[in-house]
Amino acid sequence: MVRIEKTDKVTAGGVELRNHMILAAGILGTTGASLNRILNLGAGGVITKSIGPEPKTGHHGPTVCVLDGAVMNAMGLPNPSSNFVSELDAIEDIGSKPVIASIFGGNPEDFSKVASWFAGRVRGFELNVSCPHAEGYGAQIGCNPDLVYDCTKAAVKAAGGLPVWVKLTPNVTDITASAKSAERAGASAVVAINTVKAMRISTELRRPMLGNGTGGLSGPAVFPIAVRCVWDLYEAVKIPIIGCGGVMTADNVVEMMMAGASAVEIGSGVLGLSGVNIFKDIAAELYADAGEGKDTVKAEDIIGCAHEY
Amino acid sequence: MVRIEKTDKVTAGGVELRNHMILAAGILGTTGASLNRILNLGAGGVITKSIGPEPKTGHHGPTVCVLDGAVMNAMGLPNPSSNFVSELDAIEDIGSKPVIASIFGGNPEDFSKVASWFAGRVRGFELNVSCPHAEGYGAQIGCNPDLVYDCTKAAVKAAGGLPVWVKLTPNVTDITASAKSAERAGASAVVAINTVKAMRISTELRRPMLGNGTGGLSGPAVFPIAVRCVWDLYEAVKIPIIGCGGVMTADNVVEMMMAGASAVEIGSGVLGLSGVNIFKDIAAELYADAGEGKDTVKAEDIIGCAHEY
Amino acid sequence: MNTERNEKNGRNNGSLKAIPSEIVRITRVIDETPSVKTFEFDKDFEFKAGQFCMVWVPGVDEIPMGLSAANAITVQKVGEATEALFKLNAGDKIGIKAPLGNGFSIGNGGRVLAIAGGVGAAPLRPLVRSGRCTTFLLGSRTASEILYGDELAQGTDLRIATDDGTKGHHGFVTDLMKEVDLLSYNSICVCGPEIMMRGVLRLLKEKSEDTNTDLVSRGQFSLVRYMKCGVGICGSCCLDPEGLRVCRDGPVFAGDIVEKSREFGTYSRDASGSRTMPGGH
Amino acid sequence: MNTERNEKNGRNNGSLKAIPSEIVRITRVIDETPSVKTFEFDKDFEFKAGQFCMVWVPGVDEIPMGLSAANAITVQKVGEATEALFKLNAGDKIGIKAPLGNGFSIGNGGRVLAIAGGVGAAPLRPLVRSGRCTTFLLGSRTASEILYGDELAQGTDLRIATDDGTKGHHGFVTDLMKEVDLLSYNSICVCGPEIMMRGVLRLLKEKSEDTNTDLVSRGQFSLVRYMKCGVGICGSCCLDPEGLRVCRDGPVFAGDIVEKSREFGTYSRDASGSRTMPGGH
Ligand SMILES: Cc1cc2nc3c(=O)[nH]c(=O)nc-3n(C[C@H](O)[C@H](O)[C@H](O)COP(=O)(O)OP(=O)(O)OC[C@H]3O[C@@H](n4cnc5c(N)ncnc54)[C@H](O)[C@@H]3O)c2cc1C
Ligand SMILES: Cc1cc2nc3c(=O)[nH]c(=O)nc-3n(C[C@H](O)[C@H](O)[C@H](O)COP(=O)(O)OP(=O)(O)OC[C@H]3O[C@@H](n4cnc5c(N)ncnc54)[C@H](O)[C@@H]3O)c2cc1C
Ligand SMILES: Cc1cc2nc3c(=O)[nH]c(=O)nc-3n(C[C@H](O)[C@H](O)[C@H](O)COP(=O)(O)O)c2cc1C
Ligand SMILES: Cc1cc2nc3c(=O)[nH]c(=O)nc-3n(C[C@H](O)[C@H](O)[C@H](O)COP(=O)(O)O)c2cc1C
Ligand code: FES
Ligand code: FES
Repeated sequence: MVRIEKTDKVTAGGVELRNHMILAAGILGTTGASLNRILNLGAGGVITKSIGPEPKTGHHGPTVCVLDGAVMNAMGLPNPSSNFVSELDAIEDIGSKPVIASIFGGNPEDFSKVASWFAGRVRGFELNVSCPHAEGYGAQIGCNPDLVYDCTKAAVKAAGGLPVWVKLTPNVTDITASAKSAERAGASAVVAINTVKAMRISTELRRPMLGNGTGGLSGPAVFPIAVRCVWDLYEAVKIPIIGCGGVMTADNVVEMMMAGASAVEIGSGVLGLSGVNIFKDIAAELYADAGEGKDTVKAEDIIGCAHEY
Repeated sequence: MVRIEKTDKVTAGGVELRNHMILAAGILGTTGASLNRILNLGAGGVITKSIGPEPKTGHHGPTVCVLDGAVMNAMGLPNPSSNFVSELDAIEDIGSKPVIASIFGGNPEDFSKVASWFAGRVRGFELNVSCPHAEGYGAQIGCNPDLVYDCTKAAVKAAGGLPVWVKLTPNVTDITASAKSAERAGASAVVAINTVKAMRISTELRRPMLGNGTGGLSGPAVFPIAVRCVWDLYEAVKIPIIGCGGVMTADNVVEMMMAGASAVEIGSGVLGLSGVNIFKDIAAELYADAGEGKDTVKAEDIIGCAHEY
Repeated sequence: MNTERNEKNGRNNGSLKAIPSEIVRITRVIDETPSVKTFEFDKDFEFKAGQFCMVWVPGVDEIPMGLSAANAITVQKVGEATEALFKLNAGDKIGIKAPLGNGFSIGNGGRVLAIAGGVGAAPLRPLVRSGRCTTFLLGSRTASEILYGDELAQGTDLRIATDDGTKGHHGFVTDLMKEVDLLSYNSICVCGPEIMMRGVLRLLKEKSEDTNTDLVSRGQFSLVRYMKCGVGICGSCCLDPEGLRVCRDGPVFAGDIVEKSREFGTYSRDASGSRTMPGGH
Repeated sequence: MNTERNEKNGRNNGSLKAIPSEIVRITRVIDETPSVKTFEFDKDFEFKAGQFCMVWVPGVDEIPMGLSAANAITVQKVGEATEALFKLNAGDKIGIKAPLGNGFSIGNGGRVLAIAGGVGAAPLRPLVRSGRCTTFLLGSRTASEILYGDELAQGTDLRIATDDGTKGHHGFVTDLMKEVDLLSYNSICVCGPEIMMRGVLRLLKEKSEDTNTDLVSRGQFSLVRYMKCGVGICGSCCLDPEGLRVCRDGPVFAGDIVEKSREFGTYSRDASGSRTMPGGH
C-alpha cells in the first residue's frame, strides 16, 4: 500500500490540520463536546453541523437509513442557529484546534450573518450550498453558479480573513461550473461531494423509507462518484480540493488524493467497523516515517498524480 | 414480501413483454444468439447493445471493473453498426419476441438512419442519449433537452409506428427536463437510469482503473439513485417509466414499481449469485397466483403506489 | 470508555453493514395504564436488556424505545409519535431497527438491583423475565400507573413506591433504596426520569463514601436524549462533556461516567440541538 | 449447459462481489521462444488448469491470458498489448483479475490427453505440473517455437510435431493422435489455433463413429474469442448459436457443445462485434 510520510504540518485550503482526515459536516457535529471528542480520537480537523440563520428542528424521522454499503439521510438541516456559538466553548483550547464552521443560508445576507457569528472562533468556514433535501437552502443554491458566486463572496467578506471552503453538490450536470464560481468569488478550497440525491421505498409499507420522502446518499456506494468529481475539479480549478464521499480506508484516502484532493472528509465512515476510531485507525495505516517501506511518499507528490497517467 | 399476480400479458411503454424484467442495453447484447439465450433463460424482453451510425471498436481496456456492490464500465459504445442487423437472424421467431433495439447517434439524422435499419425487425426502440463516456454521443445529447427533443422526434418518425423509449442520464441537474422533452417529442416511455459518472484509481499503479479514465457506475450502489429518478419522473411525465439501475432481487422490482416504474431493466444483476438465471430466479419469487398469499397484488395497483403515502 | 469496547470488534476493512428497519406487524396491544401501552409484534429480536430500538411510526416519525421484550415495546403517550402509536391496533405495521445501543452489562450472575421510575421499568423488565433481577424497586406516580401488573412481582423481589401513596411506600423510589443492602448488589440498573436517576446517583455516592466502597460504578444508568438517527452518526444525542453518544455509546452508562456528565440532571438538547430541560422516561 | 452449474452456487440475495484487478509485480521474464515469453509475478492465484486471467497492461489494454501457472502467464506477441507486455521487465507492475472462467474438468484422476498447438500449451501446462497429464501432444511451427523447454517432457509423455519437421514428427499435431489409443483417455484437453482444434474434433468424431464410443464429449476445447470484460457482462465473447459466453461459461467447452457451434472454426467477432475470421492461440 502507498503510505504517506509523517509530517508535523498538514495544511489544506488554508487550514492547518493535524492529519488529512477531517470529520465531515453534519456528522457528530451537533455539540461542541462531540466535536472535541472526535478531535481527541484523532481527526485531523472537524467541521460543525451546518448552522443557518434560524433554528430548525429538521425533518421528521426516519432521518437516516443505514443500507449495505451506503447511508441515506434526510436530516433537514436541524440546527440551533446562533445558539450553537456557545457549543464551541466545550472545545478545549479552541484557538489551536482545526475547527471549521459549516454554514448555510438562503441568500448572501444569510451567509454573511451566520459567518459573522463564528468569525473569531474557528479556523475556517465551509459553505453548505449542496444539501439535497432542504427547500430553499443547500443544493438549491449549489445548482446555480451565480448564487454560489454571490454567497461565497458574502461569506468571504464576513469571514474576516479566514479561509472559506465551498462544499459542492454532485447533483448537477457540471460540477465544475459552481466550483469555478466559488474560485472566482475568493473561496480557498472546494469540497466534493455532498450527498447524492436518492430514495428508497419500504415495499411492505408502500412508502419512502425516509420521513422526508427523498434524501441523500453517502458512504462507500458514492465513493466512485466522489473520486470522479474530485478528478473533474482538479482539471477545472486551481484552488485546493477537499475530497468527501465514501472514504472508509487508508487506501481510499490515497485514492482521493491521487484524484486531486489535498485532504479528505469522513462522514458515514464512523458507522464502519472502526466506529469513531476510524480517524486513528486510518492514520495508523496511512502514515509512515520517511523511508519506511518503498511505497512511502510525500503527500504533495501524490495529490493529483493520477492525472499524469 | 409483496408479490405480483401472474398474468398472460405484460405491456410497458407500448411493448408486449413476457414479464417485468428486461435485459438492459449493452449487457450480453452484442450477438443475436446471446439475446436469444437470455430470452430463453426467462427475460421478459431484451434490449440490444447500443447500435450507432458507424462501427466502433470502443475504448481500450480495462473496460469493466467489478467492485463490491457495483460495476463500473467504460465500454465506449463498441458496435458493428449496420452489420448488427443480421445478428437478429439468430433470434428464433423474432416477430413474436420482445426485442428492443438500442440506438445512438450524434444528431437527429443519425437516429433516424439507425432506426430505419431495424424498423421492421424489432418491437421497439430505446434511444441511448445517456451514455456518460462517449464523446459526442450519449449523455452529451441527454444533457440538452432540446437535442433530446429533436433526436426523439427523428427516431419516432423513422420507427414506423413502433414505440420509442428514451433512456435518460442521471448526471444532470434535473432529469425531468429531458424526460418532458422526450414526452413532447412522442416517446412511448422514458427509461431511468443509465450509469452514473464515476471513476476509480488504482493507487498502486497511480492511474484510473478504466482504460478510458472515467466511466459509469451501475449495480446495487446506484439503486437508491435510480429509485429517486423514477420517483421524480413519475411526478413529471405521464408516459410510462421503465426503471433501471441496481435491480438485483424481486423486492427491488417491486420497489421500482412502487416508485413509478411499469417494468424494470436488469444489467449488472447478471453478475450476481444467480448469474444469467437472474430473470428466472426473480420471476419465481416475484409472481404468484391471484389470491396466493395476502400480499399478492396486481401490477397496475402498485405502479407508483408509494406516491400516495 | 464504553465505545472502544463496542466498536473495536473488527478491523476497519471498508465495509458498512445495513441496519434495516424490519417491518413488523403488531400482534397485541396491552393497556398497561391509562397512559402506557405495550405493543407486541410478530418478530423476536435478539437483544440484551437495556438495548433499544428505533420505532418507525409510518407517516409520523421514528422514535427511540427500549425493548421491553424480544418482541415488545412499552410506550408512554407524550406527544405526536406516541399518540399516533396509541392509535394502532393488532394487524398494523411499524418498522423496528433493533437492537441498538449497548444494554446493561451484568456479567454472569451476581446480585442485580433494578431501580425504575414510571415507564423506565420497560427496559429493565427483560432482566426480570430472564430471572436475573434480584430486587426491583419501582416508583410510580400512582397505583394505576404501575406497569406490567403482577408480572414483575412473580419474577423478582418487587418493592413499590407511589408519589401519592396509593400503593406501596408513600414517597419516592429512592426512599426504597434505604430498605435494601446496596452493598450486596453487584449491579444496580437504573432507568427513569433524570431527576430520579440523579437522586439514585446521589444516594450511591453517599453510600460509597460512608462505606468506602465504589458503589457508583456498580450503578448503570439508562439515559434518554433526543435521538434523530439512533445509530450513532448524527450527533443529536451526545452528552456533555465527553461527547458520548447516548444511542451508540449508551444508552446505558456506568455511574462514574454519568457522574462526570455536567448535563446529567441539568439540561439536554431538543430537536434543533438547542439546550433545554433534561428528558427521561 | 456449463453455465447453470457455475452460477447456481448460491441463492440470489442481491449481493454483487468484487472481482479486483490485483496489482502484481513481475518477478521474472522467461524467453520461451522468439515470439513467446513467460511472465512470472509475485502472487499465486488459486486456479484450475484452463482458467484464465485478464491482464491489465497499464496504459495499453486489458487482455485475456490463460494462467500457465499459479503465478504466470505465457504470452505470444501478436499486437499492441502483447508488444507492450514484451517491453516489461522484472519489477514492473501489471494488474491480474483471476481466476476467471471454468477450466478443464478432469474429475479426479483418469487418463488425461493434452493436445496443444503453439502457445495453446500455456493453459495445459498446469495439468503437467500437477502430474495429472498422461500424454501431451504438442504441435509447433518449428523447433525453436516449442514452449517450456524440457519441463513438459519431465512431467508427462510428451510427443512433438513441427510443421517444418525441425523436431519430432514432421507434420501436424493431429497426426500424433493416430499414435495414441484415444479410447484409453478419460479426458482429452485441447488448446490451440481454431483450425487445429477443428481438426482434433473431426478426428474425435471419426473415432467415435468407428468405435461406437462417445469420444467427442471426452474432448474439452479451450476457446478464444474477443473479450472486453472477461467477467460475463458485456457479451463480446458470445458463441453462436447458443450464445454461451466464452469468458464465463467457458473458455473450456465440451466437444459436444463445440460441435454444435456453427461459428467454431468458421468465424468470430472483432472488437466492434463484427464477424471476422476465427481467433485461437
Ligand atoms: C434510549 C431511549 C429509550 C426510550 N425508551 C422508552 C420507552 O421504553 N418507553 C417510552 O415510553 N419512552 C421511551 N423513550 C422516550 C421516547 O423516545 C419519547 O417519549 C418519544 O420519542 C416521544 O415522541 P413523541 O413524538 O410522542 O413526542 P414529542 O411530541 O415529539 O415530544 C415529547 C417529548 O418527547 C421527547 N422526544 C421526542 N422525540 C424524541 C426522540 N426522537 N428521542 C428522544 N426523545 C424524544 C422530547 O423530550 C419531547 O419533549 C426512550 C427514549 C430513549 C432515548
Ligand atoms: C481465454 C483466453 C485465453 C488466452 N490465453 C492466451 C495465452 O495463454 N497466451 C497468449 O499468448 N494468448 C492468449 N490468448 C490470446 C490473447 O488474448 C491475444 O493474443 C491478445 O489479446 C492480443 O492482444 P494484442 O493487443 O497484442 O493484439 P491486437 O493488436 O489487439 O490484436 C491481435 C489479435 O489478437 C486478438 N485479440 C486482441 N484483443 C483481444 C481480446 N481482448 N480478447 C481476445 N482476443 C483478442 C484479436 O483476434 C486480434 O486479431 C487468450 C485469449 C483468450 C480469449
Ligand atoms: C446524517 C448525515 C448528516 C449530514 N449533514 C450534513 C450537514 O449538515 N451539512 C453538510 O454540508 N453535509 C452534511 N452531510 C453530508 C456529509 O457531510 C458528506 O458530505 C456526505 O455524507 C458524504 O461523505 P461520507 O460518504 O463520508 O458520509 C450529512 C451526511 C449525513 C450522512
Ligand atoms: C458493461 C456495460 C455496458 C453497457 N452498455 C450500454 C449500452 O450500450 N447502452 C446503454 O444504453 N446502456 C448501457 N449500459 C448501461 C445499462 O444498460 C444500465 O443502464 C446500467 O448498467 C444500470 O443498470 P444496472 O445497474 O442494472 O446495470 C451498460 C452498462 C454496463 C455495465
Ligand atoms: S441519535 Fe444520532 S448520534 Fe445518537
Ligand atoms: S468478455 Fe464480456 S461477456 Fe465475455
